[in-house]
Amino acid sequence: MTVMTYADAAKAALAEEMRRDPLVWAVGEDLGRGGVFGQYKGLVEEFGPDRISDAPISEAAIMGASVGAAMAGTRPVVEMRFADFALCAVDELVNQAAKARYMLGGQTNVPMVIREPMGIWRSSAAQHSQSLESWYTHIPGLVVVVPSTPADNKGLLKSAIRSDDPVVYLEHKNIWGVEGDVPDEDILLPFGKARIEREGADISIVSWSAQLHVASEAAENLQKKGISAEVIDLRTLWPWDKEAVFSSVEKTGRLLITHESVAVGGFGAEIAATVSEHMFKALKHPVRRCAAPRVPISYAPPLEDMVRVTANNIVDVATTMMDSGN
Amino acid sequence: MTVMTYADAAKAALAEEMRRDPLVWAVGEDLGRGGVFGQYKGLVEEFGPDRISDAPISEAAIMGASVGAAMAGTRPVVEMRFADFALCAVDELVNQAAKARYMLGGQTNVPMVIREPMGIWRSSAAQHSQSLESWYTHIPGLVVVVPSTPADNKGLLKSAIRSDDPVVYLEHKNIWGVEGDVPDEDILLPFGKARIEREGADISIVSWSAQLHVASEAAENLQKKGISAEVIDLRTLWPWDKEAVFSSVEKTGRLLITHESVAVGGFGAEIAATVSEHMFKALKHPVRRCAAPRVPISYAPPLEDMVRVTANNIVDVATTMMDSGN
Amino acid sequence: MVLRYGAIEKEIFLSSSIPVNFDVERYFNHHKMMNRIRAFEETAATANNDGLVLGAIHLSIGQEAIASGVCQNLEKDDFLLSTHRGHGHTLAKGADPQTMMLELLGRKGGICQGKGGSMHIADFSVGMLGANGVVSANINIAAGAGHAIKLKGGNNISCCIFGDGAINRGPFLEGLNWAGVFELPVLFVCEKNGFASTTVTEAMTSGEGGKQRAQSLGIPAEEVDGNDIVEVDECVRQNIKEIRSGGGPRFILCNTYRLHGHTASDPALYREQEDVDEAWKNDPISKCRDLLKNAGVLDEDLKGHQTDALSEMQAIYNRAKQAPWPELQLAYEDVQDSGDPREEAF
Amino acid sequence: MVLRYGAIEKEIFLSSSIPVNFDVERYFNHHKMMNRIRAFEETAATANNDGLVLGAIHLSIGQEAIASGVCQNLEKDDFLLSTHRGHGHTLAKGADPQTMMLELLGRKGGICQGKGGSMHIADFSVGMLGANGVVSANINIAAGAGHAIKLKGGNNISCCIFGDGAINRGPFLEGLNWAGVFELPVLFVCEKNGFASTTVTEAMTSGEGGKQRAQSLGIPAEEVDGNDIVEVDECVRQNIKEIRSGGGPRFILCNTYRLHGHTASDPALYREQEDVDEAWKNDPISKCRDLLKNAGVLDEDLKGHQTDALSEMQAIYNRAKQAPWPELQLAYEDVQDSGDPREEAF
Ligand SMILES: Cc1ncc(C[n+]2csc(CCOP(=O)(O)OP(=O)(O)O)c2C)c(N)n1
Ligand SMILES: Cc1ncc(C[n+]2csc(CCOP(=O)(O)OP(=O)(O)O)c2C)c(N)n1
Ligand SMILES: [Mg+2]
Ligand SMILES: [Mg+2]
Repeated sequence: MTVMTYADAAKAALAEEMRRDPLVWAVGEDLGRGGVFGQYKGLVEEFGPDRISDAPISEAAIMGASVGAAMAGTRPVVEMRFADFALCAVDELVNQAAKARYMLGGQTNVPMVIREPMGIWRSSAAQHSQSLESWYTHIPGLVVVVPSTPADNKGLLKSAIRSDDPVVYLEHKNIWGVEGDVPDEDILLPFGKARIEREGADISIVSWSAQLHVASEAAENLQKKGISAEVIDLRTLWPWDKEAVFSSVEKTGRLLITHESVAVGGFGAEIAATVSEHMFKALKHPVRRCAAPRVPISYAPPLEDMVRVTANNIVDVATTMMDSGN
Repeated sequence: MTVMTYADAAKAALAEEMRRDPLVWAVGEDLGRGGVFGQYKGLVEEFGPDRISDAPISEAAIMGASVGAAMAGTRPVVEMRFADFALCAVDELVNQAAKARYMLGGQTNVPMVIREPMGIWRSSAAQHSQSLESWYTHIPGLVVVVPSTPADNKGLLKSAIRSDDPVVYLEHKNIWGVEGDVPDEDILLPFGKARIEREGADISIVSWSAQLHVASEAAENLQKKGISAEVIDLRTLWPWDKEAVFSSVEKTGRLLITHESVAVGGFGAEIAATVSEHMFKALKHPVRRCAAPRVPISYAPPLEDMVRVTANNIVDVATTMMDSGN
Repeated sequence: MVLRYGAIEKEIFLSSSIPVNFDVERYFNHHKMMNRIRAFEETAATANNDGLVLGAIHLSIGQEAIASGVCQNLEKDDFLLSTHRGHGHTLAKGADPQTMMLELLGRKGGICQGKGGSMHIADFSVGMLGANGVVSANINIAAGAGHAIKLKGGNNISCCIFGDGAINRGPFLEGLNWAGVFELPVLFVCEKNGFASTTVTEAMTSGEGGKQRAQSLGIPAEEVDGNDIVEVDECVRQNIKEIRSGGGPRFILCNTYRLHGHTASDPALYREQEDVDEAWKNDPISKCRDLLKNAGVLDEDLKGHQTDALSEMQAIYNRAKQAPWPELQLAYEDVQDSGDPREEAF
Repeated sequence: MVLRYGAIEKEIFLSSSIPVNFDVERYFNHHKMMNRIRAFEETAATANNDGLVLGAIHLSIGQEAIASGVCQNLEKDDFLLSTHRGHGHTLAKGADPQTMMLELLGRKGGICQGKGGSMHIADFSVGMLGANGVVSANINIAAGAGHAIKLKGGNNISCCIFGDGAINRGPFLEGLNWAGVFELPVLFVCEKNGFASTTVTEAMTSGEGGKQRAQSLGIPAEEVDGNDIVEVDECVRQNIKEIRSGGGPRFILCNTYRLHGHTASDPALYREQEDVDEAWKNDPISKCRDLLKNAGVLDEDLKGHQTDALSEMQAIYNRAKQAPWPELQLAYEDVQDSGDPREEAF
């Protein structure tokens, strides 16, 4: 175990995989100087500029060329810089990378990892703050990964690099600096296996990515109010760990899902719909979502905060759920 | 009233609006020859090539230039040809059109209609068949319209053209030729107002676009089995008519949502989550979704059919819901 | 069919109407391939009229010299990326027309198992990485395939063929710039057939076109008569040689004409019949045949290419018609390794 | 401050170091504007160091001649689209630096109500339709604003300024082609400042660059020393005249250098300090001042531009610091007319 930041854990994962497999390479703008968040710092020195490759400001080509490079036998790790800029390369991801294997009748795989730093991060405003994880869950062919801790960021990135299918790998910008214990060994976390962040008996709180930390904070506060919350970190949204959520809800009878992204059309709706259907009898209270309003992200902090889902929001909703359980 | 096809009704709407307002214009590939589905046939003769404008194969420019043209005081109707190709212009739609009004502090509106013919249509395969309406519902700033009948296609397109916000207008390719009565007058349908396609007492079926017709067929068949289904056509997904759905569920106690698009992360999840939360007590049975598997669309008809949600699927699910109501 | 000469065999090489050092056997093979492409597409058009091709198909009739001239110059381990109008390219790259026809009919045994159809035809066993339903998308993908070659260190190349309409989408700029920046072994070929669907391409194209754009992106570029198999073949051969020897990406603009409608069902009423008639005079297959006749090749053998090709494709079509549909379980296969595609469906 | 000459007033016009027909007043104004831009950005940098600018800001220090030379030649009803590095452009287009500074600090009264910040600065009242956080995105938007002018029939024009890195994204091709095809009144200006973030732009650019690319897209293009206000001003003026008289789109490449880091917080350690020092010798403001001095303008007045500008911006900054945050209800306003943005939230 070593204490590392979320960013460094991902760097360690990438370096290990690049040492293991010469076909793994990373490409994106400014990678040679460490990437815009320093998450590639030092790698060009070890692996050289062909494998830690700079790129022109050409998101469509970064993504599209990587699709071709993946089909032709390499394993690109694609850096999109901000998840918002990945919107410049959606045809390449959704019409090409995600569909190729199926549409070409299994003649090819498209093993690539698309790293998209997402989320609200210090007054970055509407074009640098978005979280669109739910979009990707809707696209057949894509794996969707949303790590929340340094250890997970290592174990999941390594699995993503070894995946034979395209993986949308959404790191959250606000937790680059969060530290935690990271296993030194070759840890590979499976997709679709949630992590119980905290056990509890009264209510299940499901979350992922940076919002998981907000959920944990809420659980702490709920504890003080005598409410015991189980916090589940989904880690990956496709596949997602239905079983873990179901068995928690079986125990608690209450489910609250919280995410930073917009509630309407968010992945919380998928979980709520699924649990409401399959766990109908077990539910003591309707499933609740605690997610963002349908509003772009503002620049000014007080306005930005207005669309942020806080621990207080979660505590309030969870508390109502306890009070009005039927 | 005149009997018209779905395509002609939209054409009538566009022509009326272009006659009324000289600032309305349409732009897209091949429009001068009527557009790829003939939905612009004859318009260039009346309005000339500046207002029924051809375009290079430049989806990003078609969308992006329209954003600029909208900001600068015109009202473009943007033809994307196939909804799949709109994926070549997502930055322009999501980062620019949808966010501009908010992000610039209300200094501008972006009045544009983005027509995206969507859905499964005779062996068009994975890159010409997709339905991504749920994506757009997740984006603040966008209106999402999904007409199912000729009359609605007239009334909603006219409202869309008069909207001061960007409207993603999803026509379904498989119903271009469907005929129906269309009012001759200046009909403007409001956004967020569902249509009760058929009244019923036992179960509510919510749908939209081409799938509405499948839902209706299912309701017919259910009737024969003695099950009375109420069929609701949402018409628009943002805003969506919660009240209409709630009051139907109040009456029937059962809700089935059906859409052609993929179930996971589809808009059915949003409706199911919302109704399961707010109508918990009224529900006699968990809300069910009847939507597509998470699979790209195949070319060969039997494989294509495997991902199609049929009237039989709906009847089966609805029947189980009646049997196992609690 | 082996190459046979008629009586005039010798003198002909002195005649001015055929190029110096004319390699008869080479063009005899091109002629054969062009006929097979033509026959494949005429048969596909029949299948389309018969209602057995279900999606849209785009015929490259009149453009066969480009397909043959480009793709027959590629090695099997070279990569090819094509367009919606890609039957000819695919065939000339070495794909089996039987599995292609099965694919067009969406049958079992189709090269993409019936899941792709004409617009997604691909044959990875011969390096053909796919047609594409999205105009221009393959330009970046081809650049990336070239990138993989560079990273892996091979002597093969990547080749991308696209239409004149494709030069107006962003990937043209991004993909060519990419190939230039990373000095990738990529051959870009633009088929300037005058149309983009129902639109005259030039009307929607500012500037002089693909060649100048490629040059401005630092890619050496040439222009040839795409209906002249000799010009295409020689230019392509030379450029491939330069690419293989580390010369970086190249661009070739091939002037041609789309003799049929945009799709096999498009009567193309938006253009003058006389223009089409005029263009037929420039049919690349007839031109090649004349050349070979002048070079002394027996006319009956050249005619034989046509009849053989037609009967080959007819037989293929007949077999395809008999073939069953793909097995239904394929619908859920090859989506991806993780997750159950049926989750929450129906 | 009015224009005043020193003793050498007359002879100077004969000196070879200043251009013929040198319009002293014109460049005196440019000098003033450049100083105001510089002062605005130095003040913004201070605000950034003070921790009061919350998002990233990108300084255009060293590039003021382009901002002033381009935007002061635009009329109020001309449209301007800019980049993430757009303070100078916005100011020179006539925006109020007070509302701009309020925006950078995210305060009440900010030109975008505090909702946009530096990267989304816009002032529709003076035709400034927005900076943009997405590189290249404004190229298509500007073409579209030009399209609206054509449709509505006005004599105004649309102008788009972007960086040298932006020419590697698809919208460069699509937007210029669009403007060319529809013959729109659009002026494209590329600021070649040598960098795209931490990357030397040329390393990621194939071919000769923006000018040749524009030409290949059928857009008449010129190249100027972007640090020479006279060159910029004259070239822009001439091109705008041609555009207004129906000449269609134009492109100007302005060579310059990014004297500061990519953002105000970037120490730019990836480049040699001596290159930066060298580049400072070419500071457009000093160059303009020397020119005006040679033309006989009093040095004290020229220095006055600087001191006045600094105190103007300091006052503005002080007022901005005092300003309250925007009212919270703004968070839910101007999303769109339909639907409740709070639905299902929290
Ligand atoms: C991104 C995108 N836009 C539009 C289309 C529809 N479309 C299919 S083929 C075609 C014309 C292509 O013209 P060109 O590139 O010249 O190729 P050609 O058909 O002439 O071979 C168009 C517009 C598409 N497939 N993809
Ligand atoms: C589509 C997109 N990709 C990447 C970025 C990140 N980014 C912001 S500014 C910049 C460099 C832009 O360089 P250039 O166009 O030369 O403008 P300059 O900063 O030099 O003024 C980059 C890469 C972005 N904002 N948008
Ligand atoms: Mg063409
Ligand atoms: Mg630059």
